[in-house]
Amino acid sequence: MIQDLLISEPSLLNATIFLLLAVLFLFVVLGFVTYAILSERKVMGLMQMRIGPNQLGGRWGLLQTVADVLKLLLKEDTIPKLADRPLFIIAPILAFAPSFMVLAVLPLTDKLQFADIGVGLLYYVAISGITTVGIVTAGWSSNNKYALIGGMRAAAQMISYEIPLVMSLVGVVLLTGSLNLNEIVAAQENLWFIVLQPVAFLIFIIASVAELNRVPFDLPEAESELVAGYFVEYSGFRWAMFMLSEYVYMFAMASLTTVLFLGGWNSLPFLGFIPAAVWFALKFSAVVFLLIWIRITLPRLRSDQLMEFGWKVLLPIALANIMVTAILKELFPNIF
Amino acid sequence: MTFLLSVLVFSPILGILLLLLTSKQHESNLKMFGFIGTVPPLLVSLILYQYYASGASLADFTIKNNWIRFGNLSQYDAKLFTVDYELAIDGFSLVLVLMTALLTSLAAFASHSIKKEWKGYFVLLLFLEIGMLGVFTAQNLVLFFLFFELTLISAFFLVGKWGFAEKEKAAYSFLLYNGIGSAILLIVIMILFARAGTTNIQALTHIITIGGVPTIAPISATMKYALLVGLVAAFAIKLPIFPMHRWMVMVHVEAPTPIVMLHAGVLLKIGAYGMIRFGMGIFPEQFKSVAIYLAVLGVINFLYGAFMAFIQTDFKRVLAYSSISHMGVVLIGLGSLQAAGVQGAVFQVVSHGLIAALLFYLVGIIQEKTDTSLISDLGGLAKTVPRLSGWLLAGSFASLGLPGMSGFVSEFLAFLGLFKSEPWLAAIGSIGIVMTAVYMLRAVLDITFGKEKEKYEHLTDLNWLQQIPAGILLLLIVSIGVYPSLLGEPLQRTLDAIMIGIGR
Amino acid sequence: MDLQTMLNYHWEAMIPEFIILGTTVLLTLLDLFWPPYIKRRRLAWIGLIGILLSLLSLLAVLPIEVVSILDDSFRLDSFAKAFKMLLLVGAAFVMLLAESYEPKEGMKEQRGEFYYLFLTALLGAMIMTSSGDLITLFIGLELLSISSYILAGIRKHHTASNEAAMKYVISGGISTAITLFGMSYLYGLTGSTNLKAMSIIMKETVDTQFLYLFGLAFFMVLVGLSFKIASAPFHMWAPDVYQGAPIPVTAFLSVVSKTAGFAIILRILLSLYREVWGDAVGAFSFFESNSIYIAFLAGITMIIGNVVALRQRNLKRLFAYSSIAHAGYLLVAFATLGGQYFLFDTFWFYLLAYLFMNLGAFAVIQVVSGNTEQEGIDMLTGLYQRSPWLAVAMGISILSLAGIPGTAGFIAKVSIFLGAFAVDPGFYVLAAIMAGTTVISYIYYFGILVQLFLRSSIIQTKPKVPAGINILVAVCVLMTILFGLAPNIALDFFHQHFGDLLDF
Amino acid sequence: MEGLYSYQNSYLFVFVFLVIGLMLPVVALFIGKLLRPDKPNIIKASTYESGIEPIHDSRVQFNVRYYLFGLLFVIFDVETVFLYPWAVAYEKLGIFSLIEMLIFVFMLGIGLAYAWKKKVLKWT
Amino acid sequence: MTEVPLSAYLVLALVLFCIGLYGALTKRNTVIVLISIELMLNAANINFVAFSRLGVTPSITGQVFSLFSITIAAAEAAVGLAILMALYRRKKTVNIDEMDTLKH
Repeated sequence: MIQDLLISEPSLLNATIFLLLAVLFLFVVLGFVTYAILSERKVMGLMQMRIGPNQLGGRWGLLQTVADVLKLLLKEDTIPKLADRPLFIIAPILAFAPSFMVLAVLPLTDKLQFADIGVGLLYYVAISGITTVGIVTAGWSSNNKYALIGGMRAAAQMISYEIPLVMSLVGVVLLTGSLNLNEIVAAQENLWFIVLQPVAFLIFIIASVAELNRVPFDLPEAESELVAGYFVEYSGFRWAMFMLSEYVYMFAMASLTTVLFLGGWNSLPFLGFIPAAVWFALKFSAVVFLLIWIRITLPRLRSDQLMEFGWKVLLPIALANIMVTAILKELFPNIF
Repeated sequence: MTFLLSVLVFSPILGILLLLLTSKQHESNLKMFGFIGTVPPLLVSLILYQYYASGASLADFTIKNNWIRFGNLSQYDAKLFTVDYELAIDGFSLVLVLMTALLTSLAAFASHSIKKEWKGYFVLLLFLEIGMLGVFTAQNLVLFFLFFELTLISAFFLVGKWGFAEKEKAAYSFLLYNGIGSAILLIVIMILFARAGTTNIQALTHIITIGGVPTIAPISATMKYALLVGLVAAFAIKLPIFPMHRWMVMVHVEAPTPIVMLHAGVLLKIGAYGMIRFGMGIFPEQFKSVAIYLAVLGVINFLYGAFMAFIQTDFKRVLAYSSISHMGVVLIGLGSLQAAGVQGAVFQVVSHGLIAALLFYLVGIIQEKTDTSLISDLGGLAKTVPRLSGWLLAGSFASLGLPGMSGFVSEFLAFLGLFKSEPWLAAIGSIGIVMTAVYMLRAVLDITFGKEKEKYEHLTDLNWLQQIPAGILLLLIVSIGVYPSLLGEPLQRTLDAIMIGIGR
Repeated sequence: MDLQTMLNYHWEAMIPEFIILGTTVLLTLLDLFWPPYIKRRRLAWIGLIGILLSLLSLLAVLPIEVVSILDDSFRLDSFAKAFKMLLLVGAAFVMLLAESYEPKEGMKEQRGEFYYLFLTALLGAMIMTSSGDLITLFIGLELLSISSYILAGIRKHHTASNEAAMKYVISGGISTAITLFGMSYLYGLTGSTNLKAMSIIMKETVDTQFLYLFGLAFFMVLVGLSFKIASAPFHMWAPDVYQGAPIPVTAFLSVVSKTAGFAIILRILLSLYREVWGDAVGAFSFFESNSIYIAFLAGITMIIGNVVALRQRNLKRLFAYSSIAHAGYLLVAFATLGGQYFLFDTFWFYLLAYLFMNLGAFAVIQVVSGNTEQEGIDMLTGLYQRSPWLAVAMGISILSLAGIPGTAGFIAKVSIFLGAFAVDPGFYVLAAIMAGTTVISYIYYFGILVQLFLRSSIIQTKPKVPAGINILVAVCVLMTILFGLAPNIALDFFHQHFGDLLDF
Repeated sequence: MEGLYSYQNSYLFVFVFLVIGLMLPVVALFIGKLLRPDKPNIIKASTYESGIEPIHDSRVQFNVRYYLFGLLFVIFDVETVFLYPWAVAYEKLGIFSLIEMLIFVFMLGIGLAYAWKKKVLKWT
Repeated sequence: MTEVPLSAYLVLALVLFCIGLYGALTKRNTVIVLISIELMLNAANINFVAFSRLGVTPSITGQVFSLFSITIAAAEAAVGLAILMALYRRKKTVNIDEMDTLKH
């Protein structure tokens, strides 16, 4: 359906349909976030031999997150006297909007993709960078030392890991010769890129965890040092926006990982009868699980370890990966 | 034989090398080498004169070598936009070269009064000599300009370092006025060069009188006038012509004696030389129409100089203004456009060179002995230093144009010329002759026979060594005065050429 | 593109660049991995060897015909060779200068960078001279600029140096933006960034609107590049930057950077606009109808540079204004297009002469100011007594800067004048301004000479002259005089190896 | 035409997503405003500093490291801009571009080594 | 929906350029001046890209050029900021007017 719409002449009607579709999708994403948080808590609990949320919504605690959200909605909204008011208000929006915008280009299945733009990958990278600005704005406008330090750390970390992230993608682009995400998926019909680009995959996962500000790279919001990092002054739904954007990014990253390295909606050999959407969902869930798993397993890094790891280990490896891929492609044009 | 001119111009380099190899502490050695350095040019110029006197053609000495070629236009004409290294000499230059070489030797001789940094002094003096000799022998404008600027630079330092109290100021005003003059000159030269493709004087004369070179942009008639005016203006500053004379007075007062000798004797003459050689030589047609203005300027200069000399209290200033006045005579002669007048102008160039050198030499000695050159401070020197006073009187007579001395011949001829062409102007101008006599005698008589001053009672008179320069100069002055052909003969051919050029 | 095609390229055309690039990389790595006890000054010698090797390789590629590689974006034509030679020679001298640069503070950590940033800047300049495409041209320009920004501020702990760099970045950034904006129009109007292709399209354009836009783009590019050569009214940065930057950097800016600036101006503007029409009917060429504006820029630059220089007491500042003035002189040559015949040789020779005379002067300034951080004009007072050799060297450099005959500076100026007058109508006013400002420049140039020779110093210490600087000064002075007296050594070399840059 | 429509529609989608991304926080906050209590007092509005009175301005001067990393990021990120077109067009360009890019990445590597050796990458 | 005309881009670029120039010449804060310079450079980039698609003879070179100029602008900004930092540490100001060590 979307495909047909996309090739029809743009009109106001189209725009309205798009809007409705996008709102629909928004609710899907919000639903994902709700249950991602729940599952995260649940998985964490199970791995730590606890039970996890089990009160609201049956023994699985299915309504726990919903209740949390409602609580946030009812919470009083305070803005510190010394804060830079306009910036303080803009910051959560600035952080959230890009996270949702990047979803527009992700191909979920061969049918289900909203915007099919030629430079999808570049679009993702470019737009996701804006979030950093929102975070720094939040940290700065709060006029609070913890917030400022948190914001600066976040910025430093995000820009540091952005480079290996972006560079690891070059390997994938080299293999497909396109920045279009659909074409990248199509190129993995026979062989997933995780096989051809294992190094890139590793870098990408590590860097994306850092980009998501998740453990072990969650220094910007390190509770024990910085109370709550850049959003220490935020409360209620403003605070929720930051959390929301984090989890939406998790959705986006997991999708992107699936698309780039796990063959997207492509099925495993001989299993083509299973619908593409299911394949995508399976891979996607696996990545989300991986992210949660990492969070539980690994301890938080020190700030200097974090930065030096990014620049001194990931970046050179990423550079080397690019060159090795290019050379291999030159030497074995059939495989690569 | 062609090498002789190169040797003439560049032989002072020998002296420079000698000086550079000498330690800067050895005063007597330095002074000796400095003097020795000036001897080779003198000898060479005498040899040249000897050749000339024995009837050889001066054209044989012409030297011409490829030097600079601008642009890459050889496909049109191999000589286009080239500047050659070309030196030549004719009677006029020969006389001036002789005078230059002689005066430089005398100046070097008179340099015993220099008190410090002899090494630098003599090196610069010899550079100055190269410049002066080059100016008079250069056959193209660029080369001329090169030597011209060489004299400028070396004179700047000589005045600025070894002069009297206000030396730096004097040096600066010398530099600026002459700088402006040379800038104008450079523009004129460059226009000629750019439009004619050459700066050789003969070639230029040919091109200007016949018409432009077809390959390059033309030289319009208006431009010819503009160029001539530019040339005259440039040389007028050097000469100097009122109102551009202030620098020259300053230099004459502040510069060290030997340099004033050279400056008054030779450097000022470059202006006259340039006007005659390039103004009249290259632009004869145009020169005819501006001649009258030159004559008027000449008369003004003559009278103004005389008047100013009359009211000065400092003997050096008197002499400085007298130089201005006498340079007016040159203009008068040139402006007359008569053979006699031009001859007079040329005579004046040489004659004033000798006379001024003599007078400045003497005043330098006076100042050295008495520490002053104010007329009011001096007086009665005839009693204490009779020989000095005697030379001074003789010099002043020469200067005021006493018959039998060179000054008379030149002034007479110049005014003769002007009377022929512009009698009224000449009549006004001749007042100046009387004035000259008045101011000269007033000053000199005051100094020699005026009220005696006690403090000068123990002055020592000139010794025989000091009298040699004065003797040589006076001898020449008198010789020319008594026997003008001594000068007239070598000058004749040049004069003829000029007169043919302006069609008289 | 396969391996075969790649290897078939005439890579030898880029060897000079490759050598510089290689040297830069080598120096960077050595600086990083050498243990701290090895003196970083040794890097300068390696850099110098690199530059000399590059120069040698350039000489080796001199005979080859025009080579155009990488889609015509890199051209090795005579123009490129000629200017690269200047750049390399200049950079070699600057390297010598930098080797012995030893300020009191603020240079300890950055010594390594100091040397290889010169090389990256040089690389940028070299790319500029031989690029045939706007993109590479722009890259070269920025490589040079950005390296220079850092160089100007290389003394991290020195306020003046920081400030100079900041000002340089700001003005440089603005100029870059303006240039780029102009380039964007040029690209838009022609649809190409290749200079050859662009000029073909521009030649055929007759549409008035397009011609108007071409004019707009021309002036945007010119204004932007005027910053680089520091011509008025875009010169404001130069005095501050020259003063604040370390001396070798100042020398680099005034010699190499300026040469490159003129190279790019000639490259872009001439190759694009030489055959563009000035109006829709084709009565005038573009330059004919617009030369008045360039002439205006040139005039203002000369006046501002020379007049403001008069009241400078800081030597580096004074040289900044002097360098502005010289940019003005060169703009005269650009405005007049060298009278068609003399354009490239004028530029080349002028920049060559400027290189030697300016570097000679800067070397002396560096030695004299030593590590005292004082750069006032009084540092030179009485240098003649302390170190005659340095004083004479400085004196000759200054004389050449002033354009006194006998030095290379004179011949260079003569070429400009020739160009100004060889067309009809000549650029008389412009030439008059040039001559007039030259005379004004005498005041401050001779002011330095007065300090050097005529005054006696309070300081008695003899400056210590490192061997490298001695060689540098000797070569500079020698060349200044050699090219002044025998300019055809250079000019013939130019014509023989580069022709008239007809393959431009 | 279809290509063009698809192109325009795609960006229309992007725009729609942008609008929703901006609207969601606004709408949610508006709804929250209707529901939540609003009883501000001075204590609530003061800056949080672990429960004690805030001291000094919080906009303190920062460790220069942050800026250095910022600068480093600008350089490297922009350099990767060149890697993307190259990677896309790699198949068409062939070995020449490979060598070119090897040189380019080598230079980048030197830049990194430089920063490394100059202790720019060292946090603390 | 039709294509945006070339002139719109050109006017946009010109406006940006003028704002940038105005800012660069009048603002006293160095950071703002540097930002203004970026604005000017980006104005040129808009021109390049617009011409490259909608120009008289469209070609890809314009986009390539803009890529290069973006890179260079980044390098320039980096250098500018680095120098500003060095200066700030010594003078404790980013105001251009207070950079007055270098006066005759």
